[in-house]
This record gives sequence, C-alpha cells and structure tokens, in this order.
Amino acid sequence: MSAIDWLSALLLVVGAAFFFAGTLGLLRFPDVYSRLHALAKADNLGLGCVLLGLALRADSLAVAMKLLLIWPLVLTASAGVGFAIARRAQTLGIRPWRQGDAP
Amino acid sequence: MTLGLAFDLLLACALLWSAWRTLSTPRLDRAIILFIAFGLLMTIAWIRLSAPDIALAEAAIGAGLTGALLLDAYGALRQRKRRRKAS
Amino acid sequence: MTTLALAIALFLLANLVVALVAAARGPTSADRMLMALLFGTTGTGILALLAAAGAGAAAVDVALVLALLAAIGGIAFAKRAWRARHHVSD
Amino acid sequence: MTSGLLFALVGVALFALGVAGVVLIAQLPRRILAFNLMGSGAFLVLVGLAQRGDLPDPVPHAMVLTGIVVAVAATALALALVRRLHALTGRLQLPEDDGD
Repeated sequence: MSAIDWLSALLLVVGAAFFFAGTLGLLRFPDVYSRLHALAKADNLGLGCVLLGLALRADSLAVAMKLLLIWPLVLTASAGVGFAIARRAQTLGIRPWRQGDAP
Repeated sequence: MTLGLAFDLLLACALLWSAWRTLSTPRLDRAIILFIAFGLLMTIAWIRLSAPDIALAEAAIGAGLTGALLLDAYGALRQRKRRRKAS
Repeated sequence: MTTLALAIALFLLANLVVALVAAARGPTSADRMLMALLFGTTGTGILALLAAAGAGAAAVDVALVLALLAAIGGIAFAKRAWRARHHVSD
Repeated sequence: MTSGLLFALVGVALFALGVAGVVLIAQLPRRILAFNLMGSGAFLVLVGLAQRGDLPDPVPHAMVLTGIVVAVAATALALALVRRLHALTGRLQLPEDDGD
C-alpha cells in the first residue's frame, strides 16, 4: 500500500468518526439550536473527509471531481436548511437552552 | 462477500422496521418523516440491487418530491384545523 | 481497500439505524426533521462509499442527486409544516 | 444473486404490510402512505427477481421506473382529494369509515 492509500483510509475513518459524533450529538444535545450545530459537524466535516478520502483513490479524474463537487453542494444546502430551521424556531418562540435549565 | 451480506441484512431490517413504524404510529408528522427515511433506505437498496437508474428516480421522487408534497399537505391540514377551531 | 469502504458503509448504515430508532421516538417534531436531514447526509456518504466498493460510478450520480434533494424536505418542513410550538407531550 | 432474493422477500413483506395498512387504517393521509409502501414492495419483488443471470433483465427495470413516476402522480392526486375533502367536511376519513 502506498502513502496515498494510507491517507485515504485515514480520511475515511476520520469521516466515519465525525458522523458518529454528529449522531451522538443529535441524540444527546438539549435544544434545537445545539442539535443543528451537531448536525452541521456530520454534514460538513464527516461527509467532507469521506468524499476526500474516496476522491484520492478514484479511478479517473472525472469521478474524483464529481465526488469533490458533492461537498460544496452539501455545504450550501445544509447552510440554507440550518438557517431556515433556526429562524423558524426563533419565530415560533423557542428559547435557547441555558446552563441550569432542565435538559 | 460476507460483509456485503451483513450490509444487505441490516438494510432489510431497517426497511421493514421503518415501514412498520410508518404504519403503526398514530401521529401523521411522525409517519411522514419515517416515510422519508424509508425512501432513502429504498435508494440504497436499489444501488445494492445494481439498478442505478431506479435509484436515481427514487432519490429524486421518493426522498425529495413525495416528502415535500406530504409535508406541505400536512401543514395545510394542520393550519385549516386550527383556523376552524379558532372561529 | 474495497473491504474498508464496505466496512465503513456498514458502520454508517448502523449509525443511520440508531438515528432512525431515535427519530421514531424523538421528543419534538423539529428533532425528528433534523434526523431526516442527517439521513440525507449519511445516505450520500453511504452511496459514495458503495460506489467505491463495486457498485460502479453511476452510484456517485445518485449521491449527487440525493445531496441536492435531501435539503428540499428540510426547507418544506421549515416553511410549510412547522406551524405551532410542539410540546413534549404534543 | 442472493441479495436479489433477499430484497424480493423484503418486498413481499412490505407488500403485505401495505395491504394491511390500506385495509385497516381509516385516516386517509396514513392510508396514502400505506399505498406507497405497497407499491415499493411490488417494485422490490420485480427488480429482485430480475437479478437471476449475469446481466439483470432490463424490462422489469423499465416497468419499475415508470411505476415510480405513476406512484408519485397518484400520491399527489390523492393528497389533493384529501385536502378538498377536509376543506368541505372537516374530516380526514371516508363517510363509511366513521362508524367504527
């Protein structure tokens, strides 16, 4: 195995770890806003690392570019959705969680 | 190859479980979100069956369009019910 | 290397199943919608990994479409379906 | 292929679940969901059993592709009818289902 293969495997494992952290945060965090924060971790870093790791070992340049194209797309989409949900939550009067509140 | 079999088995269990919960939950919003998750699992199942054309249609229609349609209808029904109650 | 991609796809699928169980009994409807968004992202990752594990380059196209359209559900939820405050017992 | 057979069996179970839902659930939007699950089960059976040889049979693939599009059109029509029924009568059930 060459260095590229090792780097790609490392990136895949790191991405999976970020996905796991995002799921865990979504399960454990107390309110909508902090759960959005956990979701953004899985979206941006987890998927980014997985896609970068896959692009490093893609067969052709076209496939690698297509894999890397997914990432900015997901970044834009998740930023838009996160903004829409957070603003709607604020409009509906959901208060952010503070230390000392019941979780 | 046994790893692929494990993947298929887990995917089959997830499909059946989400379908069962979609039908058994009495609340409509819960059922709709479980149905969106079901469409996504179906997309992965089509890829496992080496049918990328169907997976493409299912991803666009099953996960995107049908989910948006159902959520929109749910919002409209809910708003009308509230207005009726208020008047 | 194909084995590693398939193993990580399996791990992400297990992740997805855990989130699915949590979404089915989650406290508020907004949290369930966030779970659905997480499904979209994780599903994109699984499809890309399956493409590397032997499903062919067409799976990457499916991942691209899924990444685009998973967001539409979230926007539809925030704009149309999320009307009133959902309490825990709602 | 063993995965084709596995998913065909899952499709049979999904079809059974969907039929039970269409018959037993009175609330109309949830009945539409059951109808969709039924369709997905039928599609899985078709494609799963088409995976016999080295190359999959393309005819069931084309039929399923058409079926998915028809299913979403039928869902949209059914949802429009349900919204109309709710606007006119304020109910989400058909009249003959009210009794039980």
